[in-house]
Amino acid sequence: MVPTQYYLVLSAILFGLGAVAFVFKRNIITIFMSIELMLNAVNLAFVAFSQAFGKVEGQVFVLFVIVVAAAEAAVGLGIIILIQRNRQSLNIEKVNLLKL
Amino acid sequence: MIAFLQQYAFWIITIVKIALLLFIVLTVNAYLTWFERKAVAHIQSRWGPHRVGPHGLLQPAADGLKFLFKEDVTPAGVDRFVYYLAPFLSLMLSLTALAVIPFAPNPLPFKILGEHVYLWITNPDIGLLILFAITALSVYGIALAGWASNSKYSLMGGLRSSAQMISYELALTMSVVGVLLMANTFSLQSIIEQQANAKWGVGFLGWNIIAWTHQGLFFPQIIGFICFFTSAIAETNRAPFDLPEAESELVAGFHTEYSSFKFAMFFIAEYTAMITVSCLATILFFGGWLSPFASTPFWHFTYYIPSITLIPFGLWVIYDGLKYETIFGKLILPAIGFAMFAIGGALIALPAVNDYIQPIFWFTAKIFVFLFFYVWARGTLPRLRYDQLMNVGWKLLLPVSIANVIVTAGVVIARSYR
Amino acid sequence: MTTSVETATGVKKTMVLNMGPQHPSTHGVLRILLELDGETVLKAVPDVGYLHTGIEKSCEDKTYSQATTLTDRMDYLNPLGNNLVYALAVEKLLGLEVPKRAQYIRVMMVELQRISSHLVWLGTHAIDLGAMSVFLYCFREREEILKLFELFAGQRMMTSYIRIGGVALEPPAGWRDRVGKFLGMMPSRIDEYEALLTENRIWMARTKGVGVIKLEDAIAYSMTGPTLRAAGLAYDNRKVFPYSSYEEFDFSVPTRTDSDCFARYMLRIAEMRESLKIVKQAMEKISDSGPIKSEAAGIIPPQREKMKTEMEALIYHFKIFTEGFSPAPGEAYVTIESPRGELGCFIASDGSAKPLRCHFRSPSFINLQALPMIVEGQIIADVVACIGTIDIVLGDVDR
Amino acid sequence: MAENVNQNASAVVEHLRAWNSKAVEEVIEFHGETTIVVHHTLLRSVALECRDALQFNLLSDATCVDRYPVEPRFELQYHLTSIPNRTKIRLRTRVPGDQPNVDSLVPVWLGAGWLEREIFDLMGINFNDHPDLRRILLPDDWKGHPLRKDYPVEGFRDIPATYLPGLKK
Amino acid sequence: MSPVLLIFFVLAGLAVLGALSLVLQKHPIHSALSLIVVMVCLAGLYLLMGAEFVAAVQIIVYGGAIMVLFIFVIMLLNAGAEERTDFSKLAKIAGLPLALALTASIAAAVVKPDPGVPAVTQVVIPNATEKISSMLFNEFVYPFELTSFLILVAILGALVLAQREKK
Repeated sequence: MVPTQYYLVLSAILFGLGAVAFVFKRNIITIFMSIELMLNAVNLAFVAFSQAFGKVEGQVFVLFVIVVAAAEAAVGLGIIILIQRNRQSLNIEKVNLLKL
Repeated sequence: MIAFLQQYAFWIITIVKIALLLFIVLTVNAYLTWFERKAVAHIQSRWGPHRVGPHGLLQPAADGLKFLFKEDVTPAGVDRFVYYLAPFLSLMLSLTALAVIPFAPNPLPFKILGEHVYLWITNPDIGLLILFAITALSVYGIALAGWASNSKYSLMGGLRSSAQMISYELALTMSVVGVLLMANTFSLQSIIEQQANAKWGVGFLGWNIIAWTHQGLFFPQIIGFICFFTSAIAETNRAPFDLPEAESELVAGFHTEYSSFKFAMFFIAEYTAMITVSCLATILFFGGWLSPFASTPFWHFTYYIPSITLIPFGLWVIYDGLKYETIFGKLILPAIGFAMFAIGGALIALPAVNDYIQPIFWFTAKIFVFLFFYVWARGTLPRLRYDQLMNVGWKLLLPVSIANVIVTAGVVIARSYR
Repeated sequence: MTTSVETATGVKKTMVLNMGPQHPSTHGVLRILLELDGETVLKAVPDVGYLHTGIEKSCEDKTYSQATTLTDRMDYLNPLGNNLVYALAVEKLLGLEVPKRAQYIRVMMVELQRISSHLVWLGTHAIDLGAMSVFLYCFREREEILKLFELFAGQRMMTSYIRIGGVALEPPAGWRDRVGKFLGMMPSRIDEYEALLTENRIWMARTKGVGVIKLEDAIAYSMTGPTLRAAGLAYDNRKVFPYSSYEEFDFSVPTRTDSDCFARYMLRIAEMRESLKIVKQAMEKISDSGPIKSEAAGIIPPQREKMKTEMEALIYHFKIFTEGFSPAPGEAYVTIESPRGELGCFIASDGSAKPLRCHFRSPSFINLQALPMIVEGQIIADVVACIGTIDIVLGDVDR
Repeated sequence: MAENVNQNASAVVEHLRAWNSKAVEEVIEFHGETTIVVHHTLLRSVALECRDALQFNLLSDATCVDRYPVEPRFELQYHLTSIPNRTKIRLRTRVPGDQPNVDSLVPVWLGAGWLEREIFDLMGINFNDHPDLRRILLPDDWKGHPLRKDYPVEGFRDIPATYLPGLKK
Repeated sequence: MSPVLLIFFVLAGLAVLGALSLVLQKHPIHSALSLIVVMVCLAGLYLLMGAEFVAAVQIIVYGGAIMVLFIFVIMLLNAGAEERTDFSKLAKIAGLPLALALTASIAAAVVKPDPGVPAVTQVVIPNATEKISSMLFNEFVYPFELTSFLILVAILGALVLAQREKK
């Protein structure tokens, strides 16, 4: 039997690592992936609570999160392709048109 | 000692089953290559392998040895980790998929270590979903191989295959939803068992491809099956959808830069995927292990078909072996033939065993038909062009299979209101 | 060599793919530099010469009869046609008449060669598009033709059967049965290929509307043979400038108008059937006895029997094989219809025993230069189909 | 048939003479083939006239003969076919060996492209205005032009290149 | 230690390692592979908890579709290894401590024993898949339909974005 806290701690660690990756990585694709990692961490917490309370609502939310993640991936990767096409680089530093 | 064994009986039996299944599948794979080469050769009016062993029966062993001993070339500039990972991934995933396939309904007639032994590794309630999950992952092997090889042909093969497999996965999944709606379960075993209650007890009428059951529901899933099998051929990258490795355009596509055993891994993965898909087609549409005949006393003689087929076949092998050119063939073929003959006779004499092998026989027979279909298509059809392939997937198979889902849903609802 | 198109911003969006010289579907050692945008071909640059053997230079150092064997090696799918065009050119230079019987034998052999060449074409083209079985069927029948060549000439491919002034050997005993058997078998075999391909949906999808060549482009690029006829112009040297008594044969020149890969496929199938007709007529025309070489002292080697009895014959034999013969100074240019198009041979003589210049107009070489025009804008799988239907033989391209 | 071709060919010669009196330098008849010799500066205009006015729409072949040591040593041969009129003629032009330059016929017949590249490669004749004049059969770094008469049949092998004539290229 | 707990620790450890590797790898493909490892491990954890359906969906959608799309794009753009540039000073100095603080605070919040949360996460929900579907199509039917609309918009958006300008 696995205590609920274990899952939650794991979820927190994954979320934290996602946040670290989001801050430190320079490549847009990797940054995007770290967002997916954070979403996954949240999903884990959802499922853990769902199983702990014996209710399926948490899992339904997970499904919604996955759907949103899929939509986000489609649009986001489209944007990334555009960035690569226009800037010749995937480095986030180079996307600085709005920077003063 | 015994107590220890009994305590962990489940794990021990499972591990032994996995080892056995691996052994059987790899052997079958090897002989599937032999069968394919022979069948295609006869389609093309030539002999195929016939040098190593009688009728080339030892050719797979020779091929295997060759793959093992060939120089393993790693091209310059590859991404080593991914380059080595890709064939492993391919092979591992395609072998894993077999774990959820049930091969027969009944456990072995005797207990081992106090446990029933079923002819499957695991039989989860969401078997089909797990299969699709594994299929979904199997694109990585090919895509990564193409990327890591540092070759333009490989890269194009990898890109093609990832696009192709994602596209056809949709059609593949949608085409079985009709069956799922009718069966109302994800469990492969339950799907088979639901096909058992055929109209008038005539076995094959109950199969989902015809779906004429006692309840009066009559909605053949022929369209679903055609969509399923077409997408499955594309999903396994076989002719006429073998675009990722189209040898006339991309040399060998994603495995251009692979040699020796790493190439063999892709090869085994492809053939294992063929077997998995054939199993799935059999289970979903052709009643799995169910016999096509009625189970009334009049049709009881069909119970002897599995054993009786062995007898003439054994006799033919003896005859063929006696007039074979080489001494080895003259000795070994009649021995095999006699063994078949004897097993056939023994099976008739032992009704209990005969009953037990029924489901296994029908299951393998149906799988074999699909495997032959694969080979047949390869020997007959030209290859589609890449854009045409995508058009077939998105503009033909996907809408048709979605329409099939909608119509099936309507039929299922109509039944529930009656 | 500029192969990459850089856009105005200096941004490279394309990939250069080196197709060949070792590639399964370039039919030999052809190299094509393809500039790709995704799968679309933006630019194609063929690079030939990997099989260049300097046959034209070698001819200048051989006597006229010795050079015959070199011609076999040019277009290795059409050695008899190469022999024929060379022999016709030298005969024109010498003003030599060839006996009718030899002419008919030449026609029969060349037409058999055409069928075998088209079979190789069909097989390789089919396997390029993934139809593996057709390839092996075609080679099965080609094998029969090669056996016939072996029967006639003792050689399967490099026969050197057609010599200056006639043919090398008397037709062997029983040749009528063998050729007749082949003629009886072949039509049903062609039906077999058609059953596998012609109405196959995938085959049509792969070939229809692919690689269209407009008629005026085809003429401007000097394309000849099936490629030109598939564009709608019935230009066939056998009809327009008959040689070797082709005017006595009854056959038609099939044409198509759609000029795509499918049209060229259908056209070559039709040509095979026409060739069968010609072979049949030639068989009937060839008498059982008669000369197979023209009589020309000092040019055509005398018969073996005469050599043993006549001093003069022995001297001629010695002279022909040591110093050769010397045609009058002048030039001759002869074209015939090879399976790939107009095959020409230009020989310039300066009055010595060796040609001053011997040049072959090889149809593959000239047809191939239109490839960039055909494939640009198509996708990479179509490049394979287009190379296939232009029907190049790299031995012919590079010589 | 042969006579018919010849009649057409003589009509061609007459037409060309009428078109430009300097166009035809010489007419050679040999074994039923008509050769029209033109000056190499007039080559392209004669070819254009042949294509447009005389319907010689197919350039069958183009090649070159090296008559070393005769000067002008190079003889370019263009074999033209008129598909509508069923006529063949040969245009010939003589090019001097010291500066082998001649106008390219690619603007007239696109098919001349590779044929002229081949002549450039093997004979070393420069074609003005050729869109893509590179070696075609031989490697790009090949020295010499093998079909010239002063190039030995077996190639130069190990003979130091400086001792051989015609190797400046 | 019970087998279940052992499996948990193996999977959790792999997941953390994968996430770490996502941060540390230079090449985007390697990062993507690390992320796939994390996702597969999470699917394993879902199975361990008894949430079979979510586990399958996790692999099919995340593993089989979204991450394939990522890898496809990386291959398509032929993205090379990450280049190091001098990035924001704020992130350099404060990024790591802040991220660690975030992790710690979340962990602290969730680890604090809460009487409301059951201690053990392994309630077997009977007919979970059926319940999920009935909930999706009854209580959450409007959000569900909205998601399909969202997906449609996303598809169109991706199409518009990735399309080349016509000349």
